[in-house]
Amino acid sequence: MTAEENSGRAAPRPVLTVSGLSVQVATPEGAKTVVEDLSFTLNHGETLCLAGESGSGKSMTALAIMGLLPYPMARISAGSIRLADGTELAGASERALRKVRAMRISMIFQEPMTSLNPVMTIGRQLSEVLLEHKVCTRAEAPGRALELLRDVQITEAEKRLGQYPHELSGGMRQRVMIAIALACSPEILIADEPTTALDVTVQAEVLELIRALQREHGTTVLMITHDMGVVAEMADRVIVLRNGRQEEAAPVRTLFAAPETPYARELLDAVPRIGEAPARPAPDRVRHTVDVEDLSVRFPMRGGILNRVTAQLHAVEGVDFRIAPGETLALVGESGCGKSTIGKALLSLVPWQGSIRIDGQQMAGLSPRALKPIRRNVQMVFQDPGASLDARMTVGKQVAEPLVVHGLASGSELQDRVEWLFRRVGLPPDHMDRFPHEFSGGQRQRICIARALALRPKAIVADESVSALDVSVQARVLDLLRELQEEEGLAYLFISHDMAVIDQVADRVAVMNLGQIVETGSRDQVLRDPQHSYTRRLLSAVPIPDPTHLRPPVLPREGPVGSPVRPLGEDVTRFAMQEIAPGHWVADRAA
Amino acid sequence: MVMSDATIAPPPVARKRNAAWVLRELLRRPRSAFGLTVIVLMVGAAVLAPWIMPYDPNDQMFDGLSLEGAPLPPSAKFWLGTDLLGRDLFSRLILGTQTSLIIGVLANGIAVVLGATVGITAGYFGGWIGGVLMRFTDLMMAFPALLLAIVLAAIFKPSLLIVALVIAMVNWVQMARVLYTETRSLAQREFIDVQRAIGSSTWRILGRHIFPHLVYSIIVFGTLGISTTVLLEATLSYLGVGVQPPTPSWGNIIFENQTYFANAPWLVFFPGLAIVLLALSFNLLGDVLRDTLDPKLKGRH
Amino acid sequence: MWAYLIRRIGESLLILLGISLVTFVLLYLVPADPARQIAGRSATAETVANIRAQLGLDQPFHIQYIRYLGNLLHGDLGRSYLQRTEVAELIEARMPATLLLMLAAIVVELILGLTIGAVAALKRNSALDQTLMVFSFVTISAPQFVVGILLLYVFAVQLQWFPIGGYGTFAHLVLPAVTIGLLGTGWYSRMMRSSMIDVLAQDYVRTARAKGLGRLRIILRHVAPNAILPIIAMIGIDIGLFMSGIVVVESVFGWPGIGQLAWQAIQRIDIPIIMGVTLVSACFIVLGNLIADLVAPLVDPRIKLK
Amino acid sequence: QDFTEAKQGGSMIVTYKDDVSTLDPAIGYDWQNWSMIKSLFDGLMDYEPGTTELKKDLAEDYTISEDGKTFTFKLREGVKFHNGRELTAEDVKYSLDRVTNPETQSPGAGFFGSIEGYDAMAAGEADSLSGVTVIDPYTIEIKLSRPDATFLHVMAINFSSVVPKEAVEEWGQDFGKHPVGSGAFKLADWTLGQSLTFERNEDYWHEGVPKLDQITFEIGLEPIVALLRLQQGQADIPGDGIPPAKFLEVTEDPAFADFVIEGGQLHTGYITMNVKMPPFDDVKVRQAVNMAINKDRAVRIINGRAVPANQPLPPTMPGYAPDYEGYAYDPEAAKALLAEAGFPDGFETELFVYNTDPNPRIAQSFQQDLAAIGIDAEIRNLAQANVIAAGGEPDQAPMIWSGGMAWIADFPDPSNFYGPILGCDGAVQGGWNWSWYCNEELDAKAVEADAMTDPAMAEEREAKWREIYLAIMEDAPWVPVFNEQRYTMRSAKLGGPDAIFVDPVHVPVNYDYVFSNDVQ
Ligand SMILES: Nc1ncnc2c1ncn2[C@@H]1O[C@H](COP(=O)(O)OP(=O)(O)OP(=O)(O)O)[C@@H](O)[C@H]1O
Ligand SMILES: Nc1ncnc2c1ncn2[C@@H]1O[C@H](COP(=O)(O)OP(=O)(O)OP(=O)(O)O)[C@@H](O)[C@H]1O
Ligand SMILES: [Mg+2]
Ligand SMILES: [Mg+2]
Ligand code: NI
Repeated sequence: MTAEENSGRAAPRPVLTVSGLSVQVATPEGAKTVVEDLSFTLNHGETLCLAGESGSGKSMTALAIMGLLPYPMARISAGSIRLADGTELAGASERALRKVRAMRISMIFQEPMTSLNPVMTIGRQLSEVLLEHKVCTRAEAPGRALELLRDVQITEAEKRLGQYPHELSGGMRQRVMIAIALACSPEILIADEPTTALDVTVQAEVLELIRALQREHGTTVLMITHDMGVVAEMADRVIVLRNGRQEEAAPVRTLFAAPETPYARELLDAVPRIGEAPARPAPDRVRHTVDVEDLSVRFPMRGGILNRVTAQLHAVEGVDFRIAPGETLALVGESGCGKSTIGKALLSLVPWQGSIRIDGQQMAGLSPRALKPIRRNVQMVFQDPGASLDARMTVGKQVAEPLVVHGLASGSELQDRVEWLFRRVGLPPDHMDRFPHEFSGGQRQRICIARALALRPKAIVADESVSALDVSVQARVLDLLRELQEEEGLAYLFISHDMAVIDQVADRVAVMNLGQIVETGSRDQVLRDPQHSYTRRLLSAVPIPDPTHLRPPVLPREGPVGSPVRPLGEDVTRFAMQEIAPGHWVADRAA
Repeated sequence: MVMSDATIAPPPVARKRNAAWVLRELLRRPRSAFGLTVIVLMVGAAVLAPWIMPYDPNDQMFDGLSLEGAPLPPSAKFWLGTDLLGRDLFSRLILGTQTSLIIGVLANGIAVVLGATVGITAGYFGGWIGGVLMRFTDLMMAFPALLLAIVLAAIFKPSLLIVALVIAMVNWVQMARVLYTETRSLAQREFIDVQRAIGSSTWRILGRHIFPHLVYSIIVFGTLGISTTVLLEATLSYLGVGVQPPTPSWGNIIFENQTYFANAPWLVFFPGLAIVLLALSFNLLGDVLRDTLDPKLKGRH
Repeated sequence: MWAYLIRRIGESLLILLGISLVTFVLLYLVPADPARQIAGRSATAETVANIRAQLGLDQPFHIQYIRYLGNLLHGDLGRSYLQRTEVAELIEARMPATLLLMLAAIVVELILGLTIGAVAALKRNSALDQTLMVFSFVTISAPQFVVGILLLYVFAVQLQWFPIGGYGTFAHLVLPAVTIGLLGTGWYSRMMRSSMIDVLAQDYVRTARAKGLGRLRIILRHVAPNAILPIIAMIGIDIGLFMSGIVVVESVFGWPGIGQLAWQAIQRIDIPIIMGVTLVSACFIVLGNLIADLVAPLVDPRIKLK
Repeated sequence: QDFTEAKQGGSMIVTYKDDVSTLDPAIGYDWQNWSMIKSLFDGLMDYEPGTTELKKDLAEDYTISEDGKTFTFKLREGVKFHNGRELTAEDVKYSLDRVTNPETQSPGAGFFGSIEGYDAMAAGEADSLSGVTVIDPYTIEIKLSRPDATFLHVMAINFSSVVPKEAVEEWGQDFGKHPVGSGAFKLADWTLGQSLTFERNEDYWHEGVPKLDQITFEIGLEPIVALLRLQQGQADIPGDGIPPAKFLEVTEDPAFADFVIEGGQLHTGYITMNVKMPPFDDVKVRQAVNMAINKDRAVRIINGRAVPANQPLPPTMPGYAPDYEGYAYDPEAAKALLAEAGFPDGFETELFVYNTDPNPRIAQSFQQDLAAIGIDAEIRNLAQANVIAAGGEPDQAPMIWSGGMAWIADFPDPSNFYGPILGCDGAVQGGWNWSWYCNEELDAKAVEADAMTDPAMAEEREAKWREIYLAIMEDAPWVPVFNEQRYTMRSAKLGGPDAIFVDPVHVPVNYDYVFSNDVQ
């Protein structure tokens, strides 16, 4: 690590002191404290990680420091936040805070997708900060902006300056956010889950980037994450939060070596480690709950005078797989390779070709009415829990909805059933009457899981379903999923970018690239003996939850990035698959 | 396994919402209480008109005009003054409430429902249905409504029903266009996909999930529509489709007297005030209703 | 883009065709005999019949309509029955004034409406917000005739800042534009307020604050452009509203636009003028909607024309 | 009179709300363009300014044959059209041919029905009136197919104005926008929808006329605003008159009261009752209605700008019966009469009315009067064209209030109030006789009366007409309500006798004789 370069390490020089911080949110029942009496000090040049379960107040703490708590719902009810020069931030005026923001403290928000202004070019969003704080002149601004983009290693930086956020991939947007945050070389950088939305290879790159910047500029970093692998890789010190209170604070190595509190211990124990997962019992493969053959999903790209389809985006191309009852198939691959699309096709939410059989029943060519009973058997937990919940309906009603729609329960029976579901995913049933925005990201994810379980489906598509959960909750949710699988013989299509989690849950793994499966086989075959170069690269990027262990650099990408868009009539060349071991298929490397 | 619950379990009653609760919330806030009161008063005036009018609203009283034939300003005898025929303005305003409420609330309400239906349908289904509906909306926007009025006026006996129908036919367009855009973006949101996956019927998706998100736009357009329709009624009646003299409506009173407003301002001011009050009251009510229903605005420290 | 444009223009032509048909049917149904109006009071039945034949009004409906369309293709809108002038000439003479007034009114209502809406949203639920709301309801509920005359009294007669009606200079334009603009102001300000409130709660506004930007800059650069998006669709609607408000305002201010022409024609059932004006204003409305749809992607890069 | 001595020069601004439709004398037939055309064109005959006395105009002299069927006009020499060409008898003939040619679609063609050869023209069988002969360049002879006492008046109405053939042919249908006449003014500029400018015709044959150098007509101003302008000194004459809303204000304001001018006009406002539609087919019902209407209140509603009427003819019209009492206002008697007719509890009916102020108000006052005797009349407030259309159907409009569309005589002759609006000719589908009253006997009498062309028999003729109108009142197809007085205003800058500002023929103003005080 780079700790030695920071002279501050020898004699810690505090840059920010938080003492006795409490944050309250307004609820119909009155104020509720979500952060309570939190105190810590940030020292120059170090990386402090706030870890802890989801909903424990991590984001609230970060927003409190920035003076950006959602008004009028949340407010600082006690405590002080003080910069090294004595500037008090708690309760400071907007004018005073403006001077501090971006110049001295800046923040990367949890959601990179919505944090950029959709109608402003990247270049302007960048130069705006520079000009506002008079870091450079108007003439120099574009040059500086370009430099910043280069610093965060965005490809084709010149072109990006003129592009709009929606034209960039999630990873790129995250980098733009980082570039904005770093524009004025702040003393302190707060990064709230900077990599949650990214696949491992991109995550590795982003983390490396933050480290490099810290190296160059001596920036102090307050990092919020639930991923203990990331903690191990990045942190100098760690604060473990729970229910808005500090559970434990310790240097990273100490914490990982000898956690003091039971909660920290539980947290660390729950960290999945790749290659350490126990072997799973082989399910019997006589029947298949999900049987997909030659599945293709193409999105038409229109153009021309008559608005005819001129090209197609081959999101999924000729995919075959089967999932037996009680079996989990994990789907991994780079962002945008078509994973979620496969999931949606299983539910007929996108137009598809090929054959999908759920529990033996063919879905192709059925009318929506005929589809309804079949659909019941397959449910999906969507990737973005925030977006997949209706902001205007209480979560209880939303979980109850599938039951109501299919007429499965009503009255008190419905009530009991929903309460049971809430309890099963670890949410107190009295939260049923709340609205989605009153929950943290991880809590929402569990609500979605509860909703998917409501219909007792035979198969569940879990799209990044545990990505926002802290490890301990994650572990419990995974346990829950496993229990259900054992009890009811559920089949899972488990989509994730977290290889360690996949290692734990999957019976078989399929690796996708550009809409096609490039490698598939049993978990051990794929994860322990990866054959395709892409699989290898993916595995090399997985962070290791051990601060003493240094991860080797990520393998470079082989060849250029492909595009799934093809003119009409021109088909994507399909990879030829070779069976190199029983059940272990690998795409022809030449293809 | 209860995992993260920092809250003390609240008394479950506080969360229950029903009509009585909404009413209490509305009365608790001064703004909505005001709106509600005005609306109740106006409805009351419309229903009880025969009993509360101080004079016969159609009586062209001899002492209601000055000797030169000018209307009289407000006085102790005629609270709001008299009109150009010597009739008591206050009584006419009260009677006019009937027509204006039917137009501003009912006809406008039909227009709102129609507009919302077309806009939401077009936005949700998109494709050729949406295309056809929206082009039809464009067509209606350019439709010569006055001409339709003239034709109807000549063919049918004038009645409130026809004017209400014309207004409903013409006024849904703006609503449709605005809701179309909003629905189109809503329909692509993931939580709607979820509903499809669950197997919710289209009606359920539209009613339970899309509609609540459009409530504010509907309130804005619906309440603004009150004023415009009440005035539009006057124009249409003028062309012979709507209520005919001597039946008063707020719009008619303004319309008949607007050229006199420099000389007899009360003839325009009071009916105008009534229209503003009606629209404003519904808006206040709508605003507060929205605030109480908007989960993000609830709660207190 | 071009493909989209061509398709929309095609659709627009269909709409115009639809409008022309509807209008023609309506006019056919109006029980007023143009031939009689032309022939005058002292004419005999034969004279009236003769004139009817000359105008082709004795032909069956579809022939009349097809003939009208045929003439339309040659740019011939017909000749007014009562003014005995080419409709095209009448409309051409009055169009510039109406266009000018429309543009000016849109500018007025955008400036006033967006500002008021923005201020109301920023001061949400304050006394100022309430006052502005009352103001917007008053502007919407006030009859245009009254507003127009009131403005005339105050600004032209009393203060003498502007001329008492007429056409020609910028000073002539101000009062009519404000009168029409005030109506739109109400609509725009209510819409702007609600859309601003939505945008203010967005994450990217928080990002902007995190950048340490000034309040004004956040509002102008980040909030306003996003808040305006749903309002763009209003422009098309607005032209429709404008067309209906124009009749009164034009005659109050002696503004030589097509509103007056239309009103006179409707009162007298002068069919060629009604047809002409309806088609022209339909063109505007269709064009307004088209422009609104074309401008939307310029303001919001996420929208793709499809 | 001093105004003939007034110096020439100066200008004035006249405002109008509606667009000027056309200045073609064969077509123009409305309030607005009537006197504009009179100023641009000349006919053989005209009226003394401010009066209804006929005088010779382009005709220097005329003779009428014994049988009253041949008129010979001697034209004034040296009269020039605005295009500089001299006006001759050929032009007179051309103009009469043109106005009676069906292709011209003149609304005034019917006035020329008594000229020989008219029927052939109307049927499209001839392209020239056989009765009109050019004797020499300055003499023209017109033969009638029947004696017509009103013929000289016909020669004075706009439709018989003389137009130059070459200009008509040059402009074709657009002649109305590019008028060329021989009148006191010529059209200098016409900006459609905005303004018209008339300039003095320097070559006008009539010495000392017109007085003004220029008249500007500003178009498109709401009457109220027009009056505001006048009050601010930015306009000189409100062409549409004083709007009802402003009437009391200006008449009571000492600064303006002096400039308000009152005048009579050949106008009657009346209610028609459709004698073909029950219960108005019963004369008792019609008489009852006549007794039920409170005309004084109707007058008061329009601020006293009219006098109550009891017969179709206005008081200034020859043939008016000054001693006739009419039906007095007597609701009790009306009720009794109604009961007699079999409607003791009244009935329901409809009253059609043109929707511009103050007509709906007046109609509401009638409505109240009718309600007093048990008749429940629903008001149908409609656009003018709709009302006219309904009146022209036998079974559409039981009652129509004529306000805003009422008959204003084209020339001051009693016959002008009969034919189209009370005679059998008008009682046809699409006709203007909205009461559908048709009395063959009276029609015959009317023909007789019009045959008395001898000026010596004028008295007798008048008496005959008086008889006809009183007979009509017996049958009571109308309720004559009031004769509207005209009120207008002028600015202090203008001069001239009041009569020319409310000229009974040059409606609304005789522009030729208005002068400007600025140059005196
Ligand atoms: N508007 C609100 N009303 C009520 N409770 C709220 C509101 N906003 C947040 N909370 C609560 O505040 C707590 C802290 O939320 P916060 O976003 O800080 O969690 P977090 O630690 O960042 O979790 P995650 O890792 O899931 O993002 C949560 O329990 C959440 O339910
Ligand atoms: N409705 C759609 N219309 C057009 N293209 C789409 C649509 N939905 C997805 N795509 C495209 O299909 C491809 C696959 O998308 P998908 O969401 O399946 O990716 P993913 O593998 O789930 O990625 P991530 O890990 O980022 O969630 C992407 O290129 C995406 O842009
Ligand atoms: Mg968080
Ligand atoms: Mg995905
Ligand atoms: Ni380092």
